Amino acid sequence: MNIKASGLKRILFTVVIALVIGAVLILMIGENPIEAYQALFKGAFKGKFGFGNTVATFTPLLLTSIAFAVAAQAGAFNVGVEGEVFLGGIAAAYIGVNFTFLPKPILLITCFLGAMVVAGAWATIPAVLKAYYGVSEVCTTILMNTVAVYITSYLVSGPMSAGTANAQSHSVAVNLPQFMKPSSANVGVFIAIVIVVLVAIMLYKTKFGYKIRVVGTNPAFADCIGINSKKVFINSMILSGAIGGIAGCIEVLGVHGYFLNNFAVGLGSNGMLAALIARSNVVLTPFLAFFLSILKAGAMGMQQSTGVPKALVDTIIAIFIIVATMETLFEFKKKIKRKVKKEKGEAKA
Amino acid sequence: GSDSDSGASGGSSDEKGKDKIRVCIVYTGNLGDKSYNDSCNEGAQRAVEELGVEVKSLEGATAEEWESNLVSACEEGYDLIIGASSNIADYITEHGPNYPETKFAVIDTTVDLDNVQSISFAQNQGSFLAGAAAAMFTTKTDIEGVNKEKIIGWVGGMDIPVLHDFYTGYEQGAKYIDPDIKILQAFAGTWTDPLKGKELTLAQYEQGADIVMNVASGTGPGILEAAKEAGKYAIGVDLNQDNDQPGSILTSMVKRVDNACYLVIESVVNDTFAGGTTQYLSLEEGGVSLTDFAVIKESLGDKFPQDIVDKCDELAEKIIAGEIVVENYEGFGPEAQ
Amino acid sequence: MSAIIENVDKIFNVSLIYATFRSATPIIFAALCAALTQQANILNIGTEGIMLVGSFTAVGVSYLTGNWVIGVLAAMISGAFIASIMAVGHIKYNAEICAIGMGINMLALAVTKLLLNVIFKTNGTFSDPKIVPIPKVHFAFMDDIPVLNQLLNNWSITEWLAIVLILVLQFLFYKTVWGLRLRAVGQFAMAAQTAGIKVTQIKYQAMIASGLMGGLAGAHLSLGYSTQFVENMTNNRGFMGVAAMYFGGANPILTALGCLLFGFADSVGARLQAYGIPSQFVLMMPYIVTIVILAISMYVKYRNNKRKESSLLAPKAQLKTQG
Amino acid sequence: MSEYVVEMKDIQKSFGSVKAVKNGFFTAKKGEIHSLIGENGAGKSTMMKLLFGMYPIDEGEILINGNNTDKLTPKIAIDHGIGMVHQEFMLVGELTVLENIILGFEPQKGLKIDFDAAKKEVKKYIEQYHMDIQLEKKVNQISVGEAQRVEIIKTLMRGAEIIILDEPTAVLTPQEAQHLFKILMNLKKDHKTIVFISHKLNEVMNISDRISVMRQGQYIDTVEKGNTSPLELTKLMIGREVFLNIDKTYSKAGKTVLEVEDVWIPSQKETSKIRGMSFHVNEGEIVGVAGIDGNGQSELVEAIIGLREVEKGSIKLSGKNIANKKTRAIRKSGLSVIPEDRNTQGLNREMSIADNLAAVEMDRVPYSKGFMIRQEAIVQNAKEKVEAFDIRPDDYNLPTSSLSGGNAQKVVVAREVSMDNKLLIAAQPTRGVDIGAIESIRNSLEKAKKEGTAVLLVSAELEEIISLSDRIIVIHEGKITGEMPADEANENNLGLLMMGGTHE
Ligand SMILES: Nc1ncnc2c1ncn2[C@@H]1O[C@H](COP(=O)(O)OP(=O)(O)OP(=O)(O)O)[C@@H](O)[C@H]1O
Ligand SMILES: Nc1ncnc2c1ncn2[C@@H]1O[C@H](COP(=O)(O)OP(=O)(O)OP(=O)(O)O)[C@@H](O)[C@H]1O
Ligand SMILES: [Mg+2]
Ligand SMILES: [Mg+2]
Repeated sequence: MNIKASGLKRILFTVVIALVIGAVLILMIGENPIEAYQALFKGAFKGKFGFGNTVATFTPLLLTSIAFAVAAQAGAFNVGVEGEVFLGGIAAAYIGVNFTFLPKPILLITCFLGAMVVAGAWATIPAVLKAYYGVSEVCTTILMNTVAVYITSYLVSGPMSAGTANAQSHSVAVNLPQFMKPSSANVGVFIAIVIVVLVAIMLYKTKFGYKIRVVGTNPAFADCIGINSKKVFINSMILSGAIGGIAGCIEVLGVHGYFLNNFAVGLGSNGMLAALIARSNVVLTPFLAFFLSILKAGAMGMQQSTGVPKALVDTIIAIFIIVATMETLFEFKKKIKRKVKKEKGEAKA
Repeated sequence: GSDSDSGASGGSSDEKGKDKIRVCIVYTGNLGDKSYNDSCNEGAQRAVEELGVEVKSLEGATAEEWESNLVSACEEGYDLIIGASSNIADYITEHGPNYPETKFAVIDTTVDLDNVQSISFAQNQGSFLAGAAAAMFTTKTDIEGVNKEKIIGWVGGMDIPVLHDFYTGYEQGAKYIDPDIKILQAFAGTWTDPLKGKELTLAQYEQGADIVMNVASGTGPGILEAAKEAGKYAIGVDLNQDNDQPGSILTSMVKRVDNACYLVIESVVNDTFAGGTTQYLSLEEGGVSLTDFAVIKESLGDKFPQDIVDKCDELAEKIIAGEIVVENYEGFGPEAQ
Repeated sequence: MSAIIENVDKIFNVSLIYATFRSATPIIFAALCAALTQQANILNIGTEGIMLVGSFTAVGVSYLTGNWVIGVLAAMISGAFIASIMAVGHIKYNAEICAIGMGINMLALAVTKLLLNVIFKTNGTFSDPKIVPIPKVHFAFMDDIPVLNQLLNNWSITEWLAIVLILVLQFLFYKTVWGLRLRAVGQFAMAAQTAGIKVTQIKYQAMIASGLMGGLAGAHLSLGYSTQFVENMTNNRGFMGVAAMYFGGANPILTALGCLLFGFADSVGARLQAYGIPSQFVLMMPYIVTIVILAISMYVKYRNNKRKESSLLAPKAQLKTQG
Repeated sequence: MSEYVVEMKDIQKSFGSVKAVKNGFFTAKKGEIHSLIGENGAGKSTMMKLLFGMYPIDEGEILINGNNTDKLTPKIAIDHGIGMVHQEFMLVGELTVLENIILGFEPQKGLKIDFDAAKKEVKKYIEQYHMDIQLEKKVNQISVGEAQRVEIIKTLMRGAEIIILDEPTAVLTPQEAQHLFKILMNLKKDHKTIVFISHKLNEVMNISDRISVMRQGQYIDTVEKGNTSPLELTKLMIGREVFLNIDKTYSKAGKTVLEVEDVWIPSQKETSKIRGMSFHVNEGEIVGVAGIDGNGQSELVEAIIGLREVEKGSIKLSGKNIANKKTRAIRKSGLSVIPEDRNTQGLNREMSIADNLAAVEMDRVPYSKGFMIRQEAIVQNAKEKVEAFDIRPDDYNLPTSSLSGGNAQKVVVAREVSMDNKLLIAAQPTRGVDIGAIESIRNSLEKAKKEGTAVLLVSAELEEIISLSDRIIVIHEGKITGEMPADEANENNLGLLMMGGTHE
C-alpha cells in the first residue's frame, strides 16, 4: 500500500519535473509548450493512428525488454537482443518467402519457430563462451550485434534480395493482420503480451523459472543444491534470444511484410533501457516498455504536428528517461524523517 | 535550420495556411547530410521563396518513423507529400490509395499509382562521366599528389542497389577511357559515419589510388576530408561539393534532387501535376551532370587538365545522342518497374 | 582471391601499421574512459554520449575561439559535466548505472543536434575552415627516412597522447595511491570503507576522470581524427570502447591491445574491400576477429589454469615457485 | 578524565524495522582485553560497527578517550585510534597482502606508492609480534589464519590503540588461535585495548579481563573474569543452561555408504590438492575430518558433491561410482550437504526461508508437479521445519539475509538433515554460530546418525570433532596422516597429525 503510493508519487514527480524542464526548453525556442505537449499526448493516444503508433512501437519493445530481463534474471547482461531481433527477422522472412508449400497457419508457426531457433542459436554463442570460459558476454554481444546486422544486410542485398531499389527481401506469404489502420499495429501485440505473461508465469511459478532466479541471485548456491548454473545460464540466454527472435518475426510478418535492411536499429537498446530502469523486474518491465512507447509515439506526433524541432523533442524524451532512472530522487519522506531526527539530536545536545 | 525556417506551423487550424499550397517532405534520414537530403531541401526552400508554398520536413531514422511520418502527413491533409527516397515507396504504395485527394511524389524510384508522380535519375550516366574524369585524372602526374599508377577509388555508403547503379556507370566510364584501369571499391556500411568514410578513403590512397568518388551521403564528408588531408583528390556527389574541400575536389556528380523537388511542387502550384507518370531525369534533362570544374581550375592554375573537361563534354554529348549506352544495375533505368 | 594474392604487397604495406593505430585511437580513448570507471566497478555505458558531447564542444569552441587547446579543454570539461550528471544520478539517487548511461547517450545525441541547430544554424554536419584542428606532429628529420616518415610522421598530437595516456593510466591504476584506492573500491567497497577511504568520493572522482577522458576522446574524433562535427559522429565507438575495455579487463595496456587488434582487422578490411569480397563480410571481420581472439585467449587461460591446478602434477616443481 | 578509553551509553540502532541495538552500553579500559559475548543477533557486531563509525547511531553517545564523538566515520574512528578486524575479513582478494595493509595510509615517493618504505614499516610489526605473513601474495591465495594476521597488522599500522576483533577465532584452527592469543597478549603488554567478540566461552575465559554480555539488543551485564564461570556466562547469554556434551551413542558400524578410493583432486593451492586419499564412512557412524583449514578439506567435499573434478580414483556412494557425476544425480542417489560457507553455498540470501528450505527438492513431488511449482507444499514444509528446528523469526517469507548466523545455519541444517539421505556431509556446521544454536545443530547431526545416516563431519573445531565423531581421520596437505577411533583422540595427538607429523 505504502510502497504503491510512494511509487506513484515518484512517477508523478518524474513526469512533472521532466515536463517543466521540457517546457522551459520549448519556450526558449519560442514555441508554445502547452501546444507541444498536447501534440505529444495526441501523438501517443489520439485516434486509431496515434494509439496505433503507440501499440506498434510497444510490440517489439515489450519483447526486447523482456528478452533482456529474462537473461538478467539469470545474471546475464545481454546487449545482444538487437542482433537477435535482426536474425529472427531474417529467418522468419526466409521461411515466409520460401516455404510457401506449407499451409498458411503452419507456415506462420514455422516462421515463428524458425525465428526463435536462429535467434536462440545466436544467443548460445556468447552464453557458452561466458559460462565455460568466462568471456564477458557484454563484450561479445556488443560485437555480435554488428555482425548480425551485416549478415542480414548481406542476405537482403544479395541472395535474398527482392531486386527492388531498397535492400529488402521478397514479401512473405503470410502476414499478421493489422488493426487500427493506418498505423502498423498488428495482432503481434497480443502474441507479445501472451509471451510476456507466459514468461512471468514461467519465472515465478515453474521449476525452470525458479532455477533461473536461483542462478541469477547465487550461482554457487545453485550448483550446490544440484542446479547446473552454467546450463541454466545458457538456457536463459537462449530463451532471451528466442524472445528477441519473436520480436523480429512479428516486425517482419506484422509490420513490414518483408525483411527491410536495418529495420531493427535501436529496438534492442530501447528494450534494454526499459528493462534496466525496471531493474529487470519482469512485472514492472512491460510498464516501462509501454512508457517508452508512449514517449516515442508522442515524440513522432510532436514532430509531425508542431514546429518543435525533432532534436528538441528527443532532448525532452532523454531528460524524461534520465529523471526516471533516479530511484530515490523523490524520496521526500525519508529525507524529512532524517531531518527531523537530526533536529532532535541537536536539541538534545 | 530547415525545421525552424520551413515556416510550417500546426495542423489545418492555422488560418493563414489555408490559401497556401501545403507540402510535406518525408525524409529517410536527417537533414544535414550535405548531400541527397539537403539537396532535396534546397529545392523545397526555393519553392518556399519563389512559389510561396508552405513546406514541412519530417525526418526519421528508422523504418517505423518513416511510415508513421508518411501516414501522419496523409492524415494532416497536405496537398503534396514528397517521399524523398526509395525507402518511402512501399509506404506510398500501401497508404496512397487511401488518400486519393492527396498528391504524392516519390524520388529515386517508381510507384505505380494515379496520384503519385515518380522521379528517377540516371545516376549511372552522371557516374559514367565521373568515372571517365577520374580515369583521365589519375595519370596526370604533373599535378601534385597524382601518381602514374592507373588506380582510382570509389567509396559508397550502405551496400544497397542504387549505389551499384552508381558504380556500374563509374566503372564503365573509367574503363571507356582506359580498359586497364583498376578501380578500388568500398562500402562504409553506413550513411552516417564520416570517420569510417575517411578511413576507407585513406586506405584506398594508401593502395595507390589518387582520386576517389564519394557516394556516401553523411559518410561523405569524411571522404572529402581524407582527400584534403592526404593531398589527394575526390569527386563529390548529389550536391555541388566542390567547395567543401576546395582544391581537393575535382568535380561533383550532381544529382538534381533539388530540381526534382522544386519541379514537382511547381507542378502542383500550376495545376499541372501528372500523377501516375514517371519522370526519368537523365543527362539530357539536366537531372544529372558534372560541375564546371571551376574550383579545382582555380586551385591548380595552369596545371589544370582542360582535356578532361573537353572529353567529358564530348562524352556527355555522345550519351545524350545515344552513341554511348550507359549500363544500369539490375532494377534501374528508364524501364525499371 | 587471386587478386588479393597478387596485391598482397599493396594490402600489407608499411602504411598499414599507422592505419591500424589511427583507426584504433578513437576506440582506445573510449576504452580508457570506460576503464576508469570500471576500476571502481561502474560500467560506463554512457561513454558514447560523453564522447559525443566532447566532440561537439571541441569543434564549437575551437571554431569560436580559434584555439584548439581551448577546444580540447572545453571538451574535457563538458565530458566531466555529463559524467557528473551520471555520477550524481547513480551514486546519490541510486539510478541503475546502465540505464542512466543509456539515457545520457540519448540526451547527448539530441542535445548536440539541437545545439548545432541553435548555435551554428546548421543541421547534421558542421565543418568550417575556422575550426582549428589539433595539429599534427611533424618531425622534419624524418622526411628523408622513407619508412620512419611513413610510420611516425604527421601523427596528430592526440594520437601520441593516446600512447602516453595508456601508460599514464597503467601507472595510475597500479602504482599510485589513487589507483590502489580506486581498485580497492571497485573490488570490495566495504573493505575500502573500513580502511578509511571515502568510497563515494573515489567513485565521483573516477566518474569525473572518466568524463574528462571521454571528452578528450570526443575532441580527438572531431578535432584530431577529423575536423568537423557530425551528428552522432561517435557511431557506436563508445560501445566499442566498452567492449574493448572488457576485452582487456580494464587493464589499459591489454585494453589497448584489444583496440589495436580491432583496428588492424578494420584496416586490412578497408583494403580488402577493393577485391570483390561482399562488403558486409569485410565489414564484419574486425568484430569476428576480436571475438575469436578473445575467446581463444580465454580458453587458453582456462586450460592453463586447469593444468596448473591439477593434482597429478608433480608437487616438487610447484613448491619451488611457491617458495 | 575517566578511567575508560571507550564509553558507549544508551545506544540505539535500528535497520528498518529491526531494532539491532535497543539499549547498548559498553566500556573499555586502557590495556584490558574485554570480551563481548551474546547469542547470534544479540547486537555485538552492530555495537562495534557503531564504535568504528560504519553506521551512524540513532540515539545515545560514544566517548573515545573522554571526547564526545559526533558523526563517526571509519576514517574518524581510525584517527581516534580505533581499529577493527571484522567478522568477514575486509580484505580485497585481488590485491596483495602489502597493498591491503597500506590501503588508505599509503606512503608515497613522488607520484608512486613507496612500497619499500611500506614493507620496512610492516616488517617492524611482523617482528615485534611474531606474525608471519607473506607480503607479496594476493590475499585470495593465503590462508584464513594469515588473513587474520593481516587484518591485525592493518589495524596496528593505522596506529590503533583500541583493537576490536569480531569473532576472530571462528575460522581458526586451535594452533592458529593459540598463535593469535599470543599476539593479543603481546598487544596487551603494549597497553593496547582489545575488544574480543567470540562464541567460544573457553577462549573468553582464557584471555579476558572483563566480559560484557548482550542479549537481544540489550546490555545485560559486565563481569570480571575472576568472578564468573562459563556456566554463569551461558545463563546470562541465553537465560538458561546449555548442554553441549551430548551423549554419544556408539552404534555398530553398518554397511559402507561412502567409499573414497585413491582420489586425486585438483586445487588452486598446492597444499590443498588431494593426492591419493582413501577412506570410507559406514551407515550410522560419524567420521570426523580434522585438519588445518586449506589442507584439502573443501576440495574433498566439493569433489564428493560433484562440484570439483576428480582426476583419478573413485568415489562410491552405496556402491555406485559418483566421481565426476553431476551434483543433481549425486544428490538424487542419496547425498545431503551442509556446505562450509552458508552465505554463498548453503543459502540463497535473496530468497525466502521457505524457498530455501525446499530448494534441493524443488523439482520433485510435492514441491512441484509437471513444470509448475506448488506454493502450498513449500509453505507447508516451511511451517513444519521452522517449528521443528526453532528457526527465529518464524516468518518464513523473510529473505534469509535477514537471519542471524545461527538461524541461517539452522535453515541449512533443517533442509539437509530432513531429507533422510544415506550420506550427510557436514562441513563446518557450527562455524560462527552461538552456543544455543550449536547445541541444536549438534543434536540434529547426532539424530541423523542414530537413524542410520552415514555422516562425514569436516570441522576446524577439534572439540567438536572429538565429541561428535565415532572415527576421526586427520589430513595434512591433501593426504591422510592418521586415522583413529574418537575415544583415542585428544587435542595433542590430533594437533600433531594436523601439522603433518606421523602417528607414533
Ligand atoms: N545491516 C543490517 N541491516 C539489517 N539488519 C541488520 C544489519 N546488521 C545487523 N542487523 C540485525 O541486527 C541484529 C543484530 O545483529 P548483530 O550483527 O549485531 O549481531 P551479533 O551479535 O553480531 O550476531 P553474530 O553473533 O551472529 O555475529 C540482527 O537481528 C541482525 O539481523
Ligand atoms: N543488509 C542486511 N539486511 C538484513 N540483515 C543483515 C544485513 N546485513 C547483515 N545482516 C544480518 O546481520 C547479522 C550480522 O551480520 P554479520 O555478517 O556481521 O554476521 P552473521 O551473518 O550474523 O554471522 P556469520 O558470519 O557467523 O554467519 C546477520 O544476522 C546478518 O544476517
Ligand atoms: Mg595514378
Ligand atoms: Mg556478529
